[in-house]
Amino acid sequence: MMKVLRVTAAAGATLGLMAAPALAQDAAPGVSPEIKFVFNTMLFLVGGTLVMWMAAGFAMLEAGMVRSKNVATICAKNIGLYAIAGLMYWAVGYNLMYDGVDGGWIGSFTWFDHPAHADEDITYAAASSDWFFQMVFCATAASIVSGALAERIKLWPFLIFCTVLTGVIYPIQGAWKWGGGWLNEFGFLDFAGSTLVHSAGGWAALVGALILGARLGKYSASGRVTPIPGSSMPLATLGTFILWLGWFGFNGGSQLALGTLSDAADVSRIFANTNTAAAAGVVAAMVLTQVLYKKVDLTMALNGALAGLVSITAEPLTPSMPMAVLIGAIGGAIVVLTVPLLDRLKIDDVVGAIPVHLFCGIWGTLAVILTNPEASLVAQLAGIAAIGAFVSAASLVLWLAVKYAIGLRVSEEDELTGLDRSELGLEAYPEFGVTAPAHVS
Amino acid sequence: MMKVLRVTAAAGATLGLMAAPALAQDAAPGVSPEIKFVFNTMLFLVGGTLVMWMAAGFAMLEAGMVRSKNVATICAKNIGLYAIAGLMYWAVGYNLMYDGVDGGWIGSFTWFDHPAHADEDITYAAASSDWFFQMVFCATAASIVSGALAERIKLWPFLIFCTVLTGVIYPIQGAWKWGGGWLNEFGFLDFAGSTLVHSAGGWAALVGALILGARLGKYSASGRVTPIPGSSMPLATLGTFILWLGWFGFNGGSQLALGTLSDAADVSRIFANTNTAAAAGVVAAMVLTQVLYKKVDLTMALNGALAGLVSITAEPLTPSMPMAVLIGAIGGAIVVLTVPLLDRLKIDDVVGAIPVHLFCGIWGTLAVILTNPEASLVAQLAGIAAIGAFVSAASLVLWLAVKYAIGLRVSEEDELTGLDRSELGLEAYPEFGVTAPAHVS
Amino acid sequence: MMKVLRVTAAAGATLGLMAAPALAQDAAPGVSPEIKFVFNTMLFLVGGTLVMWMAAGFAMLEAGMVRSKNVATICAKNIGLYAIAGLMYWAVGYNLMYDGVDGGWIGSFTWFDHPAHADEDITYAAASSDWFFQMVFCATAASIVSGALAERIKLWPFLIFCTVLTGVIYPIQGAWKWGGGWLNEFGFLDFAGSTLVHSAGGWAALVGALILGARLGKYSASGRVTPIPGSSMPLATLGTFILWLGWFGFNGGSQLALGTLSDAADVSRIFANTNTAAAAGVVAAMVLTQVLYKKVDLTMALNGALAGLVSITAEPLTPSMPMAVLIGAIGGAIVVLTVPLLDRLKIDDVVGAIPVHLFCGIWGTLAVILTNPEASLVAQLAGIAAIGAFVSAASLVLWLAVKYAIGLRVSEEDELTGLDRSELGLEAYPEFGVTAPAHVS
Amino acid sequence: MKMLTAIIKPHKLEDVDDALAALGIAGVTISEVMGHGRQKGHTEIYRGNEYKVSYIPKLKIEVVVDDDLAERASDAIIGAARTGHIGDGMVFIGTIGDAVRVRTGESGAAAL
Amino acid sequence: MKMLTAIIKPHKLEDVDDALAALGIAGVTISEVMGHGRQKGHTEIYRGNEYKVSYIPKLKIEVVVDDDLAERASDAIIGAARTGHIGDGMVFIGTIGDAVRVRTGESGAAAL
Amino acid sequence: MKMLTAIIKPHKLEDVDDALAALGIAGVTISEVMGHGRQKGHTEIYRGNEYKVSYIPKLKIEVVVDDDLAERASDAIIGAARTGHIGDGMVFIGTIGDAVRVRTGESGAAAL
Ligand SMILES: Nc1ncnc2c1ncn2[C@@H]1O[C@H](COP(=O)(O)OP(=O)(O)O)[C@@H](O)[C@H]1O
Ligand SMILES: Nc1ncnc2c1ncn2[C@@H]1O[C@H](COP(=O)(O)OP(=O)(O)O)[C@@H](O)[C@H]1O
Ligand SMILES: Nc1ncnc2c1ncn2[C@@H]1O[C@H](COP(=O)(O)OP(=O)(O)O)[C@@H](O)[C@H]1O
Repeated sequence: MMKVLRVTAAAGATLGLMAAPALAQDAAPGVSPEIKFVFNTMLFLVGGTLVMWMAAGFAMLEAGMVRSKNVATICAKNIGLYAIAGLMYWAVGYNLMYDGVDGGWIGSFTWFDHPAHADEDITYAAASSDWFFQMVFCATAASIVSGALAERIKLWPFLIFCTVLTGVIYPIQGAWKWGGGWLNEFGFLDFAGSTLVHSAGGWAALVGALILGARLGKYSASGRVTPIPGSSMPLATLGTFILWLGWFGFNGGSQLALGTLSDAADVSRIFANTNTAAAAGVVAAMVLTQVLYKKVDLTMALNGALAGLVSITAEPLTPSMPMAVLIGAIGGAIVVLTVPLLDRLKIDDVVGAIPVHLFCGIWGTLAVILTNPEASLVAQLAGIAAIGAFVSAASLVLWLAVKYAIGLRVSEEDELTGLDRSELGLEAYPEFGVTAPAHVS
Repeated sequence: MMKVLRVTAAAGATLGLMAAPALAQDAAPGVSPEIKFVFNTMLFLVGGTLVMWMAAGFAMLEAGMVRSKNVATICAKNIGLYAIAGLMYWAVGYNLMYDGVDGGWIGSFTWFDHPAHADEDITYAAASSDWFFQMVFCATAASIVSGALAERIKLWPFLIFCTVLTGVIYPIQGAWKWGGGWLNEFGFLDFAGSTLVHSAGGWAALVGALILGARLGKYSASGRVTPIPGSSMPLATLGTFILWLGWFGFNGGSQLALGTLSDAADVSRIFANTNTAAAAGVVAAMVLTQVLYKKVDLTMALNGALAGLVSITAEPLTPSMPMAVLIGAIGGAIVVLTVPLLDRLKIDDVVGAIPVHLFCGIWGTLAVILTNPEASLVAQLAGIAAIGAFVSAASLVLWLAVKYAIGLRVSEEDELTGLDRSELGLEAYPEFGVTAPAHVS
Repeated sequence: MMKVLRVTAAAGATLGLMAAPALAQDAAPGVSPEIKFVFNTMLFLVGGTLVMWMAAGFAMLEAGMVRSKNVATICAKNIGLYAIAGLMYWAVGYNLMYDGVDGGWIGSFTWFDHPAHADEDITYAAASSDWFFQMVFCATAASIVSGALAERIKLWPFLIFCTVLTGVIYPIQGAWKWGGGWLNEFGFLDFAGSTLVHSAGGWAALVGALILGARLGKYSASGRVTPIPGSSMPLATLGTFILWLGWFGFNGGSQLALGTLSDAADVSRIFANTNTAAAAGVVAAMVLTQVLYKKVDLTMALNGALAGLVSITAEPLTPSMPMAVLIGAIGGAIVVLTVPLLDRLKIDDVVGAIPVHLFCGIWGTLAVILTNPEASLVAQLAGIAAIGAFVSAASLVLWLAVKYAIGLRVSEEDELTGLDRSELGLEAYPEFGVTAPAHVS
Repeated sequence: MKMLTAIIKPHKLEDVDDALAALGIAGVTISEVMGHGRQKGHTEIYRGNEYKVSYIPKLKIEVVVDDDLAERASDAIIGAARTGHIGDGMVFIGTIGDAVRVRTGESGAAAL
Repeated sequence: MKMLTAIIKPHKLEDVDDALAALGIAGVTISEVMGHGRQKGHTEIYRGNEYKVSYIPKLKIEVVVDDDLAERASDAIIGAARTGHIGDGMVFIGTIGDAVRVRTGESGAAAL
Repeated sequence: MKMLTAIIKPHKLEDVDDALAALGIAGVTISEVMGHGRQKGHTEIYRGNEYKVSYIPKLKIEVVVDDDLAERASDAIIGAARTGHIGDGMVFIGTIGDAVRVRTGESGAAAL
C-alpha cells in the first residue's frame, strides 16, 4: 500500500522471508518499464474493483444483521457512505494523505486530478488507478462504522461523520504510514491496513458506540443481555462472501506491483495466505462456538472469516501457510471470545465490527513480528497506539460536535418503530410479515 | 467501443484533453504487438465479465423493485433475456453490427465464429474476446427494458421482443456508430454507449410502456398516483452495487486497449471518472430528495448512482474529476426530477429505467461537448435523434406486431394475482406472508 | 487444468480444431518468459478469484432452493465447506494431487507451502497462484454435495465428509488426470473438470442421497411426489448468475496460460463458448418446460444455465460456436428430463445437483469426442467409469463410516422443525412469517 | 356489541375499508390468512411434478361495532367485497361481551 | 352456528384439513400464529448470550360449521392434530350469530 | 369461559405476557395484524408521490380464560399495554362455549 517505500518494503519482505539472493529473472531485461506500468495499473484497477465490491459486502452483511425495520436505512447509509468517500477522497483525502507528507504528519489540502500522460510515473502505475485503489480503502474504513452503530443512529449525522472521516481523519493517519510520514520512518509496518484501515474504522466505531449507547432493549437494567437476531442470514452470508472475495483485491493489490516474477509470486502468496487465514478463522469460530455453546453460531462463523481476513491484512506476504492458518485461527477465536465481552461492557455493536476490525486489527498488526524480521514490537505498538489515540480523539470530538449540533440518535419511539419508517418513510420489505396488507393489492 | 476508429479516437481524446505532446513512452518499443494483443484481450475478457455481471444487477434491482408476487417472473425474464442476447448476438447481431458496415447503415447477415489463430488481428485483440465484450453490451440494452415493463407484460412476448431487439434492432443502430457506419462518419461521439446502449434500451422501454399501459391501481381516474413500493430494498441495493461494479468493465473496457502507458492511464482515468460520477449522482439524489421531500428516498439514491453512471458513459475519458462530479450530479438530479414527471404523464416505469437510461443517456451524450473538443452539438443531436427515431419506430412496430399476434399483457385477474402464479405457477417466496401455510410443514 | 501436460494439451487442442500451421507470432520473441509468467499468474489469480466466488453462488442457490427453516444451516454448510476445503487442500490435497504422481495413482502426503522466488517455475506461473486456482476447484466439488443433501443432513457429519472429500478423495482422482496420472496417460480428456470436478461431486452427492433417504413428505408411500418449493427465487437466481460469472474463471483459467496470442485467443474462445453453452441451456430448459408443462419453470431455467456450463466444461476450447450451442442445449434438456426421473426413483436431490453436475458432467465428457479429434470414446468412457467407481466407492465407505460413528440425519422432529432451530438454534429469517412476533419489538 | 369477521380477496381491502369508513366505522384489524371453501385451489407443476396449491391467500378483517350498526356494516362489507366470482369470501357475525380501549380504559360503546 | 378455533402444530395442517373434508367441511381459514401454553419455549445462545425463545410457531384454523356438526368437527381436528407430545394445541368452540357468503348473499346454514 | 382478544403495540408484547403470567395464565396465542382506529396512519412520499400508509402494525393476543379470571386478565393486559399514546389498542371480551386440549382431550376449565 505504501507507494513511497514500495521498493524497499517489497524487497524487505522478500528478504525477510527467504533471505533469497537477488533473482536472476528480476534483473533480466524481461519486462520493460512500460509493461510493468501496465501490469501495476491493472493490479490497481482489478484490485480496486474488488475492494469497491466490499462496499456491497458490508451493505449485505449489515442488512442481514439488523432487524427488518432498519434494513432500508442501513442500505441508504452504505451506498451513501461509499458515495461520500468517493467524493471526499477526491476533494481532500488523497492529497492530504500522499502529497508531500515527507516524513511528517500531513499532506496538502488540494484536490486530486488526472495528470497528463507525460506526467505519469512510468516506474509506478497510472496516477488515477492509484487514486481509485486508495479511495476504496478509505471507503472501507467508513463501512466499518456503519455496522456497529446501526439501528439507532440517524442517517444524516452518520453521513456527516463519514464525510469528515473519509476526507480528513482517515487520510491524516494514513499519511503517517502509507503517505511516508513519521510512523513509516519509525519502522511501523502495516502491509494492507490492519491498523490503518480496520482498526481506524474500529476505533471510530467504538467511540461512536460509546457515545450513542446501546439499542433499546439490548441490555436490561439488571444486566441481562437480550440478543437481537438479524433479519436475514442469507444476506449476512452473502455479504461475508463478498467481503472475502474483495479481500483478494485488498491484500493482493497492496503489493503495489505485479510486473515481475517476484511481484507476481508475492501477490500469489498473498492470495493464498489471505484465503487460508479466512478459512482458519471460520473453522476456529465454528469449532469454538460448538465447544462453548454446543451449537455452531453461524454469525460467529461469518465474523470468523472476516476476523481471519483482518488478522492477515497487516502482513499477508511473509507468513508461511501454517503461519497464515495460525494467524487466522487466532483471529477467529478473538471474535468468539470478545463479542460477549463487549456485551458485558454494554457496548452494543450490531454486527461485531469492533471485535472483527479493531481487535483483530490489533492482533494482526502485532502478528507481523512473528513472520517479518523487519518488524519490531515497539514500532508496531507505537503505530497501534498513535493511530488508536488519534482516531479515537478525532472521532470523539467529531461525534460530540455532531451530537450537540444536530443530534445523533433517533427518538425512542422512532427506534421502536424502526428507522426505515422514521428516517426514510420506506420499508425494506413492505409486504412481508406485519406490514403486508397495506400493499397486497 | 468503436474498434474501427480506435486509434484516432483515443488519440483525439488524449489530445483534446491535455494537448499533450507525443509521449516518448508511447513511441518506445516497450511493448511488443503480441503483448499488447494479450493486454487488450484481457481488458475485454475482464471487462466483459464485469458487464456480464450487470445482468445479475438488473435482475436483483428489478426483483427488489417489484412486488413479491412478480419477483419470480422478473427473475425468469432477466435470465431469459441474457441467454437470448447471448444466442442472438452470436447468430445475427455481431456481424450485423461490425461486419462490412463501412460508413453505411448495416453489416452482414452471417453468424460469428472463432477465427483461426492465424486470422487474429494482432493489432487489436482476440476476436472472440471482442465478441464477448460486445455481446454483454447488447444484453444490457435488453435488461433495461425488462425493468420498465415489469409486473404486467407476459413472459414470452417480452422474450420475443428481446430476441429481435438483441438480434436486429440494437445491432443496426450500433453499426451506425461503433460499426463505423454513417453516424460515425458524421462525427457523433459515444464512448461507451450513453446513447447506443442506454438510450436505445430506454426508447424501447418507453414505447413498450406506452403500449402496455400502467399497472392496475397505479393511476386513478382522478389522476391520483398510488406508489407501489418494491418488495425488497436490500435486493434493490445489491442490484445497484452490482451495476456500479459492472460499469467499470463497461466504461473501462470501452477504451478497447490497455497495452501502453497511455491506454493504461486512460483506463484508469475512466475508472476514476466513472466512480466519481456515480458517487455524485447518489449524493445529488439524496440531497435533493431531502430538500424536496424532507426525507431521503433510498430508491432515488439507487437510481442516482445509475444516473451518474449513465451520464458519464458517453464520455468517461476526457472529463477532469470536477467535471465528472458535475456530470454525475446533474444525472442524479435529472432522475429525481423526472421520475414524478413520468407519473404525471401516466407512464408507468416500475424501476425508473426511462429516467435513468433514456434521459440521463441523452444528457450524457450532450455532455460530451463540455469536455471533448472533437464533439459538436450538431453531431450529438443527430446521433440522439437518429437512434431515438430508429429504435422507437422499430420497437413500435415490433411491440404492436407481438401485441396483435399473441398479446402483450396479462389479464386483469392475473395481474391482481401476480405474474408468478399466472405466468410461472411458482411463487418467489412461497413461505412468507400471505402464502406461507401451504408449505410450512 | 493439467499443468504437467499443459503445452501438449493446448497445442493439441489448437491443432485439433483448426489444423493451424505454427503461428509466426507464437514463435516471435514478442513475449519474454517473465512476462508470460506474470500473465499466467494473473490468469490463475483472476480466474481463481472468480471460482472462489462460486462458493457464494452455491450458497445463494441452495439458500433459495431450501425452505426457510433450513436456510441458515445451508449457509453454515457452505461457508464451512469452503473454509475446510481451503485448509485440507493446503494440508493434504494439493501435493496428493500434483506432487510426483508421474503416471501413477497418487501424489505425496505433504503439505503445500510457498516456494522461494528462485524456485518458481518461470515457464509456468507462481506456485501459490496455481495452488489457489486448484484449491477453489476442490471446494467446488464439495459445494455440489451440500445442495443435494440439504434439509436433512446434520451439520458436522456433512463437514466431516467434506474434510475427507476435499483432502483425499477429490485429490486422488484428480491426480489420475490433472496430476499426470494413469488416466492422463490413457488419453482421457477433461479440460476443466466435467468429470473431475462436477461428476466427482455429483457421485458423492448421489451416494449420499441414497444413504440419507428423501426428506420427510417428499415421496408418499403410494408413490406420489410432493414438490417442496424453495424459499426464495431471487436468491436462487442470484446464485445462478454468480455461478455463471464464476465459470468464466473456471473454464477460462483452465487454459493455464495467457501470455501469447494463441493462449489469449484460446481463453477468449473459451469465454465465448462457455457463455454460449449456458445461454443455450437456459433457452432449452425454458422452451422444454413450456412445451412439456405449459409453463416455464424458473428453477429449471436456472438449472439449465448450470447444465450448459457443466456440459461445456470438459471441452470449452475446441467447439465452434454452433457446437457450443448444441452441447449446452442438450445439457439443458438433460436436466429437464432427468429431474423428474430422479423423483421417480425416489432419490431426493434438493437443488438438482445430480442432474446438473453428474448427468451433464457425463454428457460433457462424452461430447469432447464431437469436437476434439484427440479424444477417443474409449478413453472418455474409461475416465467416466474409473472416477465414478472410485468416488462412489470411497464416498460410500465414508458416508457409512460417518453414519455409524455419529449419525448423518437429524431426527424426524428436528427435520419437521427445521434444521436452523435444531442444528444452529438460529433462524434465517427470525422476523418473517410464523416466527415474527418473537422479535418484533 | 358484534364482532364481524370478514374473509375477503386481498385486493378488495381498500374498497371494504372505504365502505366501513362511510358508515363512520374507524376501527378495523386486518390479518393475512389463507383458506379454501367452494374455491378449491388448483394444481401446479414444479420441477416436473404436479402438486396441489390448496390454500388461497385472503385477508381477514375484524371489526367490532355496536349492535345497531352490525347489519349495515355487514352489508357494506359484502357490497364492497363482492366481485361475483368464486372466492369472494364470508362474513361471520359474532357477539362480543365488551370492548375496552387500552389507552383510556373506556369500555362498552364508548370504546368503539 | 359454531366457530371452531383450533391451534395446531404447523405440520399437522394437511391431516386436519383432510379430516374436516371427510366430514364434508370445505371451508377453512388459516393463519400463522405463535404461542405458548404448557409448552414453554426454550433457550438459545446467540453470539454468546442466552435468550429465551418464548413463542412457538403454530397454525390457527378457523372453521364455521352448523351446530350439529360442531362436535364431530372438533373431534376430527383433535384426532388429526394429536401427536401426544406437548404443544399439540387447543380447540376453542364459540358461537357465531350468522354467516353470510359474500358472493351470493346467502346467509345462515346455506352460507356454509 | 372467555376469549380475550387484545390488539396491542408490538413492543408491548413482553410486558403483556409477563402480566398474564403473573396471574398464572400460561396459554396465549399471538398473530401479526395491521389496523387503524383513532390512530389514522400517515402519509409518506415514495419516488415523488404522496401516499397514505393506512395500516399500523399491531399484535393480536388471544387468551382463553375461565370466567372468573377474565376481568383480572383484561385489566392486566390494559395495564401492561398502556403507553397513554394514541394507538394503544383494544381488548375485546367474547364468550367461548368450550375449550379442548388436543393432546389430552381434556375440556372445560381443565383444559386451560
Ligand atoms: N365455513 C367456513 N369456515 C371458515 N372459513 C370459511 C368458511 N367458508 C369459507 N371460508 C373462508 O372464505 C374464503 C372464501 O370462501 P369460498 O367458499 O371460496 O368463496 P365463495 O363463497 O365465493 O365460493 C375461503 O378461502 C375461506 O378462507
Ligand atoms: N388458554 C389459552 N389461550 C389461548 N391460546 C392457548 C391457550 N392455551 C394454549 N394455547 C395455544 O395452544 C398452543 C399449544 O398449547 P400447549 O399448552 O403448549 O399444548 P399442550 O396442550 O400440548 O401442552 C399454545 O402455543 C398456544 O398458542
Ligand atoms: N372497532 C374496532 N374493531 C376492530 N379493531 C379495532 C377497533 N378499534 C380499534 N381496533 C384496533 O385497535 C388498534 C388501536 O386502536 P386505536 O383506536 O388506534 O387506538 P387508541 O385507542 O389508542 O386510539 C387499531 O389499529 C385496530 O387494529
